[in-house]
Amino acid sequence: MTQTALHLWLIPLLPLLGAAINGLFGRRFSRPTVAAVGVGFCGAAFAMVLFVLARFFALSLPHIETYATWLRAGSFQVDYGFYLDELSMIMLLVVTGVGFLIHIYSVGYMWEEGGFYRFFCYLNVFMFFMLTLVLAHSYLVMFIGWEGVGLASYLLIGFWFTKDSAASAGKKAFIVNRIGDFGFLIALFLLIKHFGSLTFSQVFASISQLPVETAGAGLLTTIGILLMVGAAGKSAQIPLYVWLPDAMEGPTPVSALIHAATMVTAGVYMVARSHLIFDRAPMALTVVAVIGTLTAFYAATIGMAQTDIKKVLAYSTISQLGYMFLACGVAAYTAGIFHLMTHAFFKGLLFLAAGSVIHAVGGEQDMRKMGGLRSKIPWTFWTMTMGTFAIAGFPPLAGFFSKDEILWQASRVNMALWGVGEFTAFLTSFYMFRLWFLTFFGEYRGSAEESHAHAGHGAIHESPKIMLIPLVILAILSVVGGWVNIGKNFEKFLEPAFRSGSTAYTLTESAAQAGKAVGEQGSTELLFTLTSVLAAVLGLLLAWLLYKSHPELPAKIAAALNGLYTAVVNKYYVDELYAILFVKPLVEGSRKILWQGIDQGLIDDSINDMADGARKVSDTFRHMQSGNVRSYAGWIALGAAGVIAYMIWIALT
Amino acid sequence: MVPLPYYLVLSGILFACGVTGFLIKRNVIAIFMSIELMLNGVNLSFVAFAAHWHALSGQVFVFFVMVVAAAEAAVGLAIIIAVYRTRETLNVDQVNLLKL
Amino acid sequence: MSAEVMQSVPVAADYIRILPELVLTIFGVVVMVVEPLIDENRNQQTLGTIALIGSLGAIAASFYQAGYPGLAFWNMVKVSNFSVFFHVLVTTIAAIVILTSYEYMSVQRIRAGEYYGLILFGTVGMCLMSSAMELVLIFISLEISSISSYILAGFRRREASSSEASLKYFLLGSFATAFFLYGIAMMFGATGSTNIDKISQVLASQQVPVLVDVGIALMFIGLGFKVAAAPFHVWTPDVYEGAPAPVVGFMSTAPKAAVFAVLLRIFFEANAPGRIWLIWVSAALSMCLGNIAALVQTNVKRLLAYSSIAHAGYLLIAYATAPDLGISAAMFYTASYAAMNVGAFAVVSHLANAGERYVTLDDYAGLGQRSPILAATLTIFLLSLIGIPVTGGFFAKFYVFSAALKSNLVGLTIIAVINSAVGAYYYLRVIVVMYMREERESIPVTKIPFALGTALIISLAATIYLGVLPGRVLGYAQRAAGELMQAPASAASVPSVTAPK
Amino acid sequence: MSTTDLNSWILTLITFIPLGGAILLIFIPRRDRDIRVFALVTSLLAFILSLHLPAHFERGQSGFQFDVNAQWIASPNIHYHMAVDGFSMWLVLLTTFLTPLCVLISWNSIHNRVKEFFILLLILETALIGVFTSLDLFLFYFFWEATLIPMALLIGIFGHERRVYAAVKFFLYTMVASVFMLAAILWLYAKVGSFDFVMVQDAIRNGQVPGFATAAPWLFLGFFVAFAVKVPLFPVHTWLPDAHVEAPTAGSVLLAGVLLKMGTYGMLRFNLGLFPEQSQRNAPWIVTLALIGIIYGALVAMVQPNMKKLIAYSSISHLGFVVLGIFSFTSAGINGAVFVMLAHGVSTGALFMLAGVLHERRHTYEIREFGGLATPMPIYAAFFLFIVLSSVGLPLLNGFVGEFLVLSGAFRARALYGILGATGVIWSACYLLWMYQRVFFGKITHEMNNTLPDLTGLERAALWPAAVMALIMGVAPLIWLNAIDPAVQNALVPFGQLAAKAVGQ
Amino acid sequence: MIHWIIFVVFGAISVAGAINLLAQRHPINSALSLIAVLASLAVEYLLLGAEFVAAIQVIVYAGAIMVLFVFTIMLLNAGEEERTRGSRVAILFGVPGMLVGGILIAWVLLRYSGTQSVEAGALPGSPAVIAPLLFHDFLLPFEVTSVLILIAIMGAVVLASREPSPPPGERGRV
Repeated sequence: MTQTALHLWLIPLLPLLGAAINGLFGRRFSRPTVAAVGVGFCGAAFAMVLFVLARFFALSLPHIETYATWLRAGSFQVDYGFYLDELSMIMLLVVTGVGFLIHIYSVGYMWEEGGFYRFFCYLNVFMFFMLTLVLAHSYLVMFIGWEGVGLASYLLIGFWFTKDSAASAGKKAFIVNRIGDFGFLIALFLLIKHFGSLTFSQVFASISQLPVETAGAGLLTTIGILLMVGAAGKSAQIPLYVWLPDAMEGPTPVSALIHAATMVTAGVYMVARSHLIFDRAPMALTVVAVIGTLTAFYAATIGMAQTDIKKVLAYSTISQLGYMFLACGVAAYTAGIFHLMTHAFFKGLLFLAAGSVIHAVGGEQDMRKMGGLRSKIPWTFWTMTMGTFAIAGFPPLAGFFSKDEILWQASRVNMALWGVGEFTAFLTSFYMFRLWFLTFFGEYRGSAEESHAHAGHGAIHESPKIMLIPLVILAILSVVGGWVNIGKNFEKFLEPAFRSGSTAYTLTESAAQAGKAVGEQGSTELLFTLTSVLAAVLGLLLAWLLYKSHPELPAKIAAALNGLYTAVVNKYYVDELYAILFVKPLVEGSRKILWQGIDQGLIDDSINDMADGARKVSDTFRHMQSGNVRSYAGWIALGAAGVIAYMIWIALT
Repeated sequence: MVPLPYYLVLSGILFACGVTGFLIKRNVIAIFMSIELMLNGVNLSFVAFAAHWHALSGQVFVFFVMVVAAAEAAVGLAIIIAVYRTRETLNVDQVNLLKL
Repeated sequence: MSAEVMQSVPVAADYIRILPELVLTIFGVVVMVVEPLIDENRNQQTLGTIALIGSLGAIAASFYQAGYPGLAFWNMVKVSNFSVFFHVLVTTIAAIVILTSYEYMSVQRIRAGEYYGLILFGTVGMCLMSSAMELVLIFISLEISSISSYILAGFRRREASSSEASLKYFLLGSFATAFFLYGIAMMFGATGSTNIDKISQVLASQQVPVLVDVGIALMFIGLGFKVAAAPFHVWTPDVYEGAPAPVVGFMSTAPKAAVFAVLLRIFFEANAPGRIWLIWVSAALSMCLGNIAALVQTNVKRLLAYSSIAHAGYLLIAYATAPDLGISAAMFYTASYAAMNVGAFAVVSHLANAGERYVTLDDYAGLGQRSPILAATLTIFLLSLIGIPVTGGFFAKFYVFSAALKSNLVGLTIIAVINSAVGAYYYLRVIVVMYMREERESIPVTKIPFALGTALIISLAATIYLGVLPGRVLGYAQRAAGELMQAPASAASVPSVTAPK
Repeated sequence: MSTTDLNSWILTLITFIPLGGAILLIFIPRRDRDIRVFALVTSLLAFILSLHLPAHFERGQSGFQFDVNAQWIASPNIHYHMAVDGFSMWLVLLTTFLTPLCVLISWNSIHNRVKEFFILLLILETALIGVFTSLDLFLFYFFWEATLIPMALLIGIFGHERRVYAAVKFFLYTMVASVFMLAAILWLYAKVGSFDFVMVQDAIRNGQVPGFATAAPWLFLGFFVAFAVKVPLFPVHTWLPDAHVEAPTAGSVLLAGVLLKMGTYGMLRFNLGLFPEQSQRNAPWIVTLALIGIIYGALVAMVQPNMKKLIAYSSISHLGFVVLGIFSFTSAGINGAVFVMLAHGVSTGALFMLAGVLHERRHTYEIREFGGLATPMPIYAAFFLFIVLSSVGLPLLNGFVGEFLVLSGAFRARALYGILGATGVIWSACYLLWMYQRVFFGKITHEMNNTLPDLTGLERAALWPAAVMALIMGVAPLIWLNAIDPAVQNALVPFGQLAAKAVGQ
Repeated sequence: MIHWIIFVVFGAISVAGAINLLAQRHPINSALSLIAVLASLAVEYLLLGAEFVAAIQVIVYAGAIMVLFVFTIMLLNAGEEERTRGSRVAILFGVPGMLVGGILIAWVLLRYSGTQSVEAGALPGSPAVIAPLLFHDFLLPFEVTSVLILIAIMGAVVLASREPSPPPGERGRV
């Protein structure tokens, strides 16, 4: 298979090596060494990716490398192998690039923390699994990464394990992900059952023979929906998004890397990767689109009311992921991936900046206790501003292009999706600027001085260089990141990866083509663009109105629509709902009914009762031994009578 | 001309009396005597059968039974005496240390 | 008449054919003669040794005897592999029991002369039982063995319990004997003979008269009592509890073996008709009663008593099977049962200590620490009694059960199998107590004396040997069975019976 | 000697070296250290020898290998017949692999009656290996029973508070159950006249067994009951938690690691091997029980206040996977089942060792006694996490491979099976992570936990091999599957025929 | 005819004696009635021609053995037996069982043991004819009985002799 060996295996294995070194010996290393190892190996991976990129255009794609057989049972076999095409190339760049930056950033951010080596060990572990995920050449290898990143996030969320909230958050993340994986697994079983393999090339080869399941749900629809369940778990979509906000318990770089830039987008990547399946399952696509849109909107609404700077970003992440799924849902995978990339830039940036802010005010995360930091931490302010404008979708920043592309694609399929999308865009820009204003404008409302006692250094201060450099780089990226698609270059680049025998939206496609032909397409697209820009601006204005010019208004409004507001503030009580619906009944039921009821009550007791019964019988038998000779003679006589009677009866019959 | 069955039934009755005695008598010695009664019942049927078959071995058997009975009597009475020494009673209903 | 006059004196061969009995008798007499001649405190050992030599001589004699099969004393006894098998078995048991008794004697201060004498004489009776071809002789030898055991049971004369046991055993024993005798009478009445060969010829020739069935029934009552088969087992627990431990070891094995031999002769050689269901019920009853009643026993001797009832039940199964399988199975079972039971009681009697003070389960607590050797030994015997593989107990059960299966006694086999599972529980209890309970008050454990040690080793070796290489013994038993079946009336095979609905 | 004649001896050696060691041990003076060392050496020797098996095992080949077959007893016709195939070989290795670890982990935790302890341990090892190697039904039954006594004694003598109850319960459950197997074996012997597994199998396949058709259901049940109790399958599992909680660490390790596998191995070898038709007929309810076991075990495990009980119930859940796989009659399923056996042996064994480590320090398994342990004992926490992950079924660790194969097999057999079974993936995460959090995360609640010492050298020596093995099995399961697969295909042959028959009708 | 009368009369006596044995509460009376039974049985034996047996029946049984009984009774001066109700089983199961068994046997005997009669002295069992049997055919049993007797004597000695010993356990090793 391998025409020119690229040694793709090096890409994931380098970080793993780093992880191993730090994990095994890190405790004896000095912090610089640990940092060097952690960052170094990640950088090495990045370098390797660039090396691959250099060779990339010379390759015949997809470029597949298989190394060894992992497992085999009868005819079913899975190899260790990697799969390189445009899609995975993009993902590689994003993951290693952003990952590398965040590694650098972390050195500064985590410098004072205990378990420094652990942190970098985990980060590298994450890199390994994430890269495996994106490079996988078969669903099962992808599943390795899939589970692995889950593990990594579990470890990193629970990094400060002495905090119960952190520990629980980690567990929650892992278990919710597992629920998603359940769907994923079933999908895999279906694939195995019907295609006898999990290797992309083989699966897709056999799928491309199948027709589009226009009439109702068929095999592919089922698989698609199940995959979506998996994706929803990993990418925090309704109804499995609940873990992501809690995940903010982890250190901020982690939130940036895993819960914004890379891992959470794995779902999107997976859906995109399986586009052949979805292309043939319109119903599945619809499900994806709807879930994406709803999540986008829903998360945004919650985001508006959050006061924890990181929570806001978390919900915004969920919402942005919703956009990506929306894109996939309308079979505009390129748009999805495009947004994935830009989002990685600006959301990574936002998180890191937020981290820098938190760092500055000594661990304070409540925006109400911030404000007026603009002057105190200029670098952070300016980079964050970039991020904010980018995500809000102001041209010509990255977010603008990708989001615009998604909405445009959505509009061509279904205006409702577009409408919700637009509105969400407005909300997005609103809550982002809310955050912006609250954090950097007005006067400082916090009490950093005393809260600084523990952090150990003076008043509010700018973060060290090592943290600012990544910020700057990412800021630049989130400005220029969008330009790659000018003239649809990006799409053209990705397009071959999404070539497929047939598409669910052939009709709309053709319509679009027709539109193009007529030549009004340009104008319509422009119209849409204007709308989205308008939405962004509106958001900005509203935020300015509420949080800059009339800071007293929000309270009034909150009071005005009290019920709704509290509901939103409390995230619609979903966690509580889940607790009541699933967790409690499960735990209590298991304890009361299954364990104490059936296990101890029913089974064990019945056994013991049997034993007691035997003992009673035994006792009665014992009491036949009255100790009286005559009684014994009586028994014998009785027995004798029996024997005699029996024998005579035998003899006579 | 007494038919054979009559002898046999007579012996049977004696045997049954012996069994009954064992069941209802309390005095150890009396019980022992009932056993002797049973043996004698058996002896009678031996002799009767011997006559019936013209086989002397029956009578010889009776002879041996008597010897055995004698031996048993010696031992049995010795045992009874021994028990009496330890328990001061001949009533079997009261000889029930060993039970359950 | 004239023919008999021709050789009206027994020839040498005749004496060889009762050689073991002669040896035993002689030594018995010697013991009694020597006793008064030597002083009180040394006679224990000496007499014991004499008795031991006697029993060993008897074993040798039995082996020697094997070379002279055939009838003797005008069809009174018939030496065959069958009889030799039981001779060796019984005499060996006697030897082991004598070894076990050494210590016991001196601890319990029992009059050694009579004790050993009775054991030897009793053994004579048992030996004769296995070779006797004449109901008269069977009856007398049965009485010999019974009476000697009556007396032995009462040997701890200071304890009321002992003499009570003796009395109960005696009364019920003679009660049962009367039934047995009546049975013989019936057989005699039906066939006009008391010689087993003749009887079997008669039965083979003509259609079986009802009297025979009645006779069989009555004889079974008598013999069933001796082997402690339900419902004639009632005496067992009391007697075993009261009697001296070594004696229990003796009378729970040797006389049983002999009586089982007699049962074999009567049932198979005399080819008693319609016996299967009789056995079926009795066996099932014995197993269930024995095992279940043992569950809650706390007195080890009593517990073993119930276990012996249960084992009688297992053994009886063999009597309901086809002769060619059943006989050998039964013989093997008696042998291995003897080995493990004698061993078990040897341990018990050692632990019982003066006045048999320590015979309850609690006294066995922590034996694992106190004396690991004894505990381990007893454990092995108990495991064998459970029927764990590579112990004699397993193959004993195995042969019997598979014989039963081959004879389509599925129901009985299932009952038996379940029973052996139930039985496991109370044997296990003993093991558990020995190893897993801490002893409450410290109980003295004397070091194992040489004699007892040898006894234990022998029975242990036997148990294991029968468990690992049962081939030879079984082979011998099969040959013996074959000869037994050569008897005239053997042609008729057993009707196969299926389990009750 | 050359490998060829070693091949004919190897199994005997592996099986009886521990026994020999035990016997020698009897005569070694009671100096605990010597005894420990000797036990360690013996078990290591057995392990090294057992490595000969995979080294010279002809993969690709389906039949039995390292065959040794000699007449033992003429009547009944019992042979000393030992051999291994892909199934049993690895189980033998599992045993020999775990025993040295048990010796290490009990090095300091057993203070009194050390001698008895190691004697029993070694005897147990012999019995366990015997179960897997013996191909003569009688021999098998013997070893099967023989495992019972040392195990019961280990629990009963060296266990904790309610040890006697647990030991007796364990003994009786398995004893009573195995009696039915004995009955079945006897029946087979009575009809076939041989105990030899191969002969019996051929006789059955060639229909030379009179009255087999009518008896088959009962025979199947006879075997199945014995195995089901050992596994343990759902309604008859209650002996396991008690046994585990009371057993000493080494006991638990071998109990969970190997003893339970006897049951599943038995199902695989005898129920499938001798009664394919019956197996298929009974599969539905058996699978149902297995599924109940998976879910029920997990849920009950989740709410256990006692660490060892939790692990015990998790074993019930995992063994459910094995049974599910076996009775899916798919190559993936059975491959997976065998692999789960091995994986579970390693990871659960390790889990019990870890629990034991804690018990040694705090003399309790109560989860609420702990909390925040990651601070005082980081290395321990790391090991624990690693093992937890491996038994949660994280890819690249041993747990995943087997479960995945089993589930895909089950799914292939019947979608519902696969789906229900797959929920186990969620449950296992729930109970293990929850337990891990309660034990290691959060603030330290009990003073004494602040000063708990981290793993000692010995303990690490015991845990490293397990951890490494868990990794290797996860990354390169092929090493195992290569040998297992042919055996699986072999086992599946009759089912193919059955299917063909079904089609034919 | 005369046989009939003798048979009936002595049969009746024996049965009456047997019943009396049960009825009497003082063992001595029971013993006497047993003697009566034995004696009348001796007559029945004679009637059947078993002279030798009849003789020893009187000498050994009615004589020696019963003397032994009476002696014991005297020795232990056993009094009236009190009708303790120690055993329900014996009455509830034993007696009915006995009745069933007895009746069955009796019925079988009447029905199946042939109806031919035996005339008086059918089989003359004079010592002269018994002797060869006893000392030839039945030589072995005859000799073996000596062992039996021996045992009996030993037993009697062991059991009945007083224990001249210090309390137990004193010399018992521990």
